Amino acid sequence: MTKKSKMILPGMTRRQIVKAGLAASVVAAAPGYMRTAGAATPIKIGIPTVITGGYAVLGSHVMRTAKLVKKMKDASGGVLGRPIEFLFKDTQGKPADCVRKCQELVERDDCRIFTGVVVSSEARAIMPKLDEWNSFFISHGNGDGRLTAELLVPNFFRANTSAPMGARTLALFLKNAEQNDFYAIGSDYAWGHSSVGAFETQIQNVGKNFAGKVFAPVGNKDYSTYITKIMQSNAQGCYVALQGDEGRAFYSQAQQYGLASRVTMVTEIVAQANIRALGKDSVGLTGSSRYPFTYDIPENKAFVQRFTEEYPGELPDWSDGEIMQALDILFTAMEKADSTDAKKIVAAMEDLEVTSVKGATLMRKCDHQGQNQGFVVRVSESPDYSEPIPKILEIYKREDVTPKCNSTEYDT
Amino acid sequence: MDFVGFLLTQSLNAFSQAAILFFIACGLTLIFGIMRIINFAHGSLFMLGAYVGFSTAAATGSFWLALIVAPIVVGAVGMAFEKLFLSRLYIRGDGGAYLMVTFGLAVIMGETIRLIWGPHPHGISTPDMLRGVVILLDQPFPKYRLFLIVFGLLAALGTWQFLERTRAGLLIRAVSQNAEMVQALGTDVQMVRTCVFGFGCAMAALGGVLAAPMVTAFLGMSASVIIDAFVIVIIGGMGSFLGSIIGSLLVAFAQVFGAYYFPNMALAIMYLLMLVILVVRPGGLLGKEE
Amino acid sequence: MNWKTGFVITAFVACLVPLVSPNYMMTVIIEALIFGLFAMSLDLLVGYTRLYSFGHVAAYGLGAYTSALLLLHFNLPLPIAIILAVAISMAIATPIAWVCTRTHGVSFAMLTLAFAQLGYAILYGFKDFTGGSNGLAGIPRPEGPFGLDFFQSKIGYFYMVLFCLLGSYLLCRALVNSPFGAVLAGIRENEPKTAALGYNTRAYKRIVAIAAYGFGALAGALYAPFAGFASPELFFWLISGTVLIMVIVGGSGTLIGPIIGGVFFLMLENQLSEVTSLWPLIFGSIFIAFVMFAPQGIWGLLTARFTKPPVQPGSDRDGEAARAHS
Amino acid sequence: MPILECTGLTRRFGALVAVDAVDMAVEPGEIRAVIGPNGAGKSTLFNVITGVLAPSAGRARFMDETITGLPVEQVAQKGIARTFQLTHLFPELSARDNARIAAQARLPGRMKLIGGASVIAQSVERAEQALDRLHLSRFADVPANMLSHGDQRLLEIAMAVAQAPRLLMLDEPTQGLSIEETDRAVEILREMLADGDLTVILVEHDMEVVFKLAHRITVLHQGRVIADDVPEKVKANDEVQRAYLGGFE
Repeated sequence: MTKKSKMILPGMTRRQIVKAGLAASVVAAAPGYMRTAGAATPIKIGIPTVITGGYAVLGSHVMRTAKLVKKMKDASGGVLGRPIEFLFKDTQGKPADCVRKCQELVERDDCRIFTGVVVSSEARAIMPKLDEWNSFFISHGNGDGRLTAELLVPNFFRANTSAPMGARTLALFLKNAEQNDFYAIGSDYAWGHSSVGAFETQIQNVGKNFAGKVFAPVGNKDYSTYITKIMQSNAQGCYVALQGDEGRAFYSQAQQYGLASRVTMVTEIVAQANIRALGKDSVGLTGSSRYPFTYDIPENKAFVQRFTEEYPGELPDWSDGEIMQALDILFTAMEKADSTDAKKIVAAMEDLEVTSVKGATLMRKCDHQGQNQGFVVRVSESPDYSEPIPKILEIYKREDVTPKCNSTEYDT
Repeated sequence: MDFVGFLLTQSLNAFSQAAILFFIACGLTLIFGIMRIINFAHGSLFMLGAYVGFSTAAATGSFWLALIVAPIVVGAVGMAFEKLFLSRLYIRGDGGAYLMVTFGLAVIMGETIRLIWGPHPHGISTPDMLRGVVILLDQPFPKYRLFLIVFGLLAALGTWQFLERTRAGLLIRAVSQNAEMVQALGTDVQMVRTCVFGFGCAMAALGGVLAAPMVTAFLGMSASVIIDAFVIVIIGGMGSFLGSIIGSLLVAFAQVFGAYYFPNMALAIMYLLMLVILVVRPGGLLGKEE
Repeated sequence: MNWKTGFVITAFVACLVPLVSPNYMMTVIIEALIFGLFAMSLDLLVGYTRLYSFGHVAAYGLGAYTSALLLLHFNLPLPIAIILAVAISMAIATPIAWVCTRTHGVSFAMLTLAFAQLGYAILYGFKDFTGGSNGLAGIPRPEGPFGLDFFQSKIGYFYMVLFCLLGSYLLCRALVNSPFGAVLAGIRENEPKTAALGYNTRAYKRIVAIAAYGFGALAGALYAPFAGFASPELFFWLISGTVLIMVIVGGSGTLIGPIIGGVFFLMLENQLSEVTSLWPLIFGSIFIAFVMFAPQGIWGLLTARFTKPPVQPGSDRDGEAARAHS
Repeated sequence: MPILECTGLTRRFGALVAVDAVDMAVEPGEIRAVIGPNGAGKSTLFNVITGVLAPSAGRARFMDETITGLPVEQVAQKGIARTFQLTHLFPELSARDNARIAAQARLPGRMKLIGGASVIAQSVERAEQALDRLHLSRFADVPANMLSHGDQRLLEIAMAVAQAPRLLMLDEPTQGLSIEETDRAVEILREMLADGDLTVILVEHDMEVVFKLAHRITVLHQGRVIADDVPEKVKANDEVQRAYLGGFE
């Protein structure tokens, strides 16, 4: 009988079934051989990041800088006198994969320190598990304000500038701007809502008028309707919380509409990857920057120089700077705790102040949020670089930029 | 802005979006018409088009050259793939096989692009003559989008006339009606299939190049576009060329006006539209139920 | 009925897995089993009724979100929550099945896709309820009933999943070998004829669709509490495509094949992505290789040398047999 | 009283009247042939009676129940089994399974989701009897699409028989068969019908076949009944002669 004709009255031999049983057990066992062995002595740091898929660009920044950091640290005697081993795992930006990879890192490699998570829903998925895993997770780029407010868990710290902080920085910057009415467009996910929400309150705090807001679906590609809405609002300013692909799409199309000539746009994150892709169209773009590589302090200069030596033709993006700072803070805390144990690191990191590529940052005890300075930059052309670069317009004090403890709110 | 001006701008927005969607959808539907396969890789070919276009523009500095080179390259890739794999599957004629092969191709293509061009996005800047806006009812509207509308219109008319008037077009329609018959009449159906597949891929590539100045070329662009293309082809009717035009317009208008009036349900509207149409006409507007 | 012996042996072997496999493997193994169950549920439609569903992810996501919401808001005992989730999902699936089964072929595929995408869109529409793109995190695994709590440990959860998988397999097997299943085969082969014989084919299609949703929902309902979260990715249309591939790669219309396909590929992806970032290339190539060289699928390959070639009609009519073929 | 009674049954396709006010009464146990030149409306009549097509006018009563307007499957459930002009089978299933699905169609447990072993056993038994009656037992395990055309025609009849119908409607059972195949098929059919437990309506334009099998003949011409009588009378009927160009040599 053919396969199909068998379907009604399948008569299967014992041997077939046994075969299936064997097959199943083989499948179960096989990966054992493939497993990548990890040395015992080095300090293992898990980097479950996006290697393949849509967000790969952000993952690639994390990896290149992490590799650079390893070189530099190992050269200078490592951490706690031990070499560093980064374990890069591909999560494809999917929470499901992120949780699984972390679980494996914990159980197989006994690796209990994580950073480099790209997507905020990934961060959300693993945070509730940190305690069970007795693991430590320091965010280098997850923006959702609530991660250090209502969603905070003990073994989590955030080194980077959060969405509300970015919005706050811009609000402070716009305080004395001539524009009075502001509209806001954000991406329809956690980070976008967090940013726009914060901007809405902040801009009103500084005595401006908030003209309205709109959220574009994740992965939206045609922004014409939203541009129309912005123009209809008759606001003189527009706050843009769109990242990566969405940000580029918006700015390309806004440029085609000549939107900039009618509305002053300020953006949540100025990213070098976008500047490069947009080319000369990006010139004049103003916004807050989580990390402008042009920040002129010795710690940063050294990093940028080392970085450009290592990766000729590349410039550090915001995520390069943020992962760099996150790792600096992590290592300092380890040295201070003289341990790699999660609990000890947490204790050591509370109220720890570290001066890294973004200047002095204080890891607040009360809500584990890193107090970062706020940078406002404008994209400009420069004789020293082949592509436009962010020129720093203003730097705001970390106390003014960081929200109240366990909150996304500010006093004034 | 006054309501008329608003309607005009929004409609033009929709038309320009429809133009890009059409380039992907018409290839998809023609391919389905001829070989009864749903080409999962179509989005990746669209993406490949954008990247090839970028490289061409970067090398020559000419957007227009990119518009010519990308379709040729991608069309060739498509034809090669059809010859190498799909052509061996027709005798089997089971949908699953096509699904897997094209799905596999989509995965491979996405990865190959990442390896060749890297994970970073690449922009194609709007050609200078298409920069800036024209004022319609004192609303600014981008020249580039007007260009898209015109270009899309010409492409649609051209393809339609080609299918209706030319002998080759007649042949294509004949094959989609009854391949065996055409074969029996001594025409090389396999050749027709290869060409149509290549043509479909070339159209997708065109769409990719045209989209690049508005969204830049990036790794995620395939997944976001293929699903829209599916919806369009289904709404219009699988295999119906005119259907793909109507579908593109419907979807574009649904998205543009939906996003305006129901921003929270922007995603859902397109699928609601698709549901309603499928429930009323299971074969799509101009299609016959398979 | 020697398949029973085989089943027992396989089940026994499976029960030993936690003893032989290192603990860190269990996570991926459990997820693989869940995915295998999901793939098998689709096989009811694809393999036995030749209804290609392009939106089967809806079943998975529905199960995951319902169980997640039940556990988060009502703190029900885990088994109860899962059973309820399946029931609710099937209830929701009923009207969907009713609409989709009016059609067949490509139209069916696309209608299912439309419903799945609608679900995906709705997740974003009702953020307060579904958490939008954040999804729902911190899903508990409350103990009970009768103080049962073995499933709170990972090994325990493995056995619960295994139990569900084996149980579902037996149910599905009984279903496709029942008189009902025979009619499904009829519909698969020639629907008009089946109707002409006196069967109300739509009713049968409706029932099998709801059943497929039920088993798919079970897979989702098992996943959410295990991972501890549910996010829109569980509703993403690409998963529908992937699971369809798993069914075909495993060998559609065999139930066992799709299970193997699902388990095999989830583990393969996980392990490959460990060793190389080129894994998607290898993955895609495997798909194509299977279509080209092993259309019968994994299970087909495994069993090929055991199944006898079809009995040929008497030699006197071989010519006609050939003609009947062409 | 007649088992099937058609009164004024009419089916129009636009201007064309395919079946035109057909009155026909078939008695239990009778073997009725419906003949007529191509396009006379024979198959259309079949399709109207079995619910494949809705009638434009008139009605068909079966066992004192009106069956016009019922969907196909319900007509079948009343006990009317039919074959199609173009063979309709389950190509990849074995002959046994083909017949088995047919046999199961009117068993109470046909919708059993789980188990139903007794239903299966019963239907398998019936299926094998049916195959035996049409001399197909040796092909029981052969997939239908591997059978010769002739055996495929017979298999479809076997399926109809397996349905245990009160009325069996055969649409050109010998269509497309070679002379030898036809003779063989007719032998098998005659033997099968000899038991006399079946009422049969048979569409056929091979006169040989008709006169070998039929008790009574209805002649259709351009949708209308022009004769309804025993074979000998029909043979003699001039109008039939005229309608049938060439007549019966």
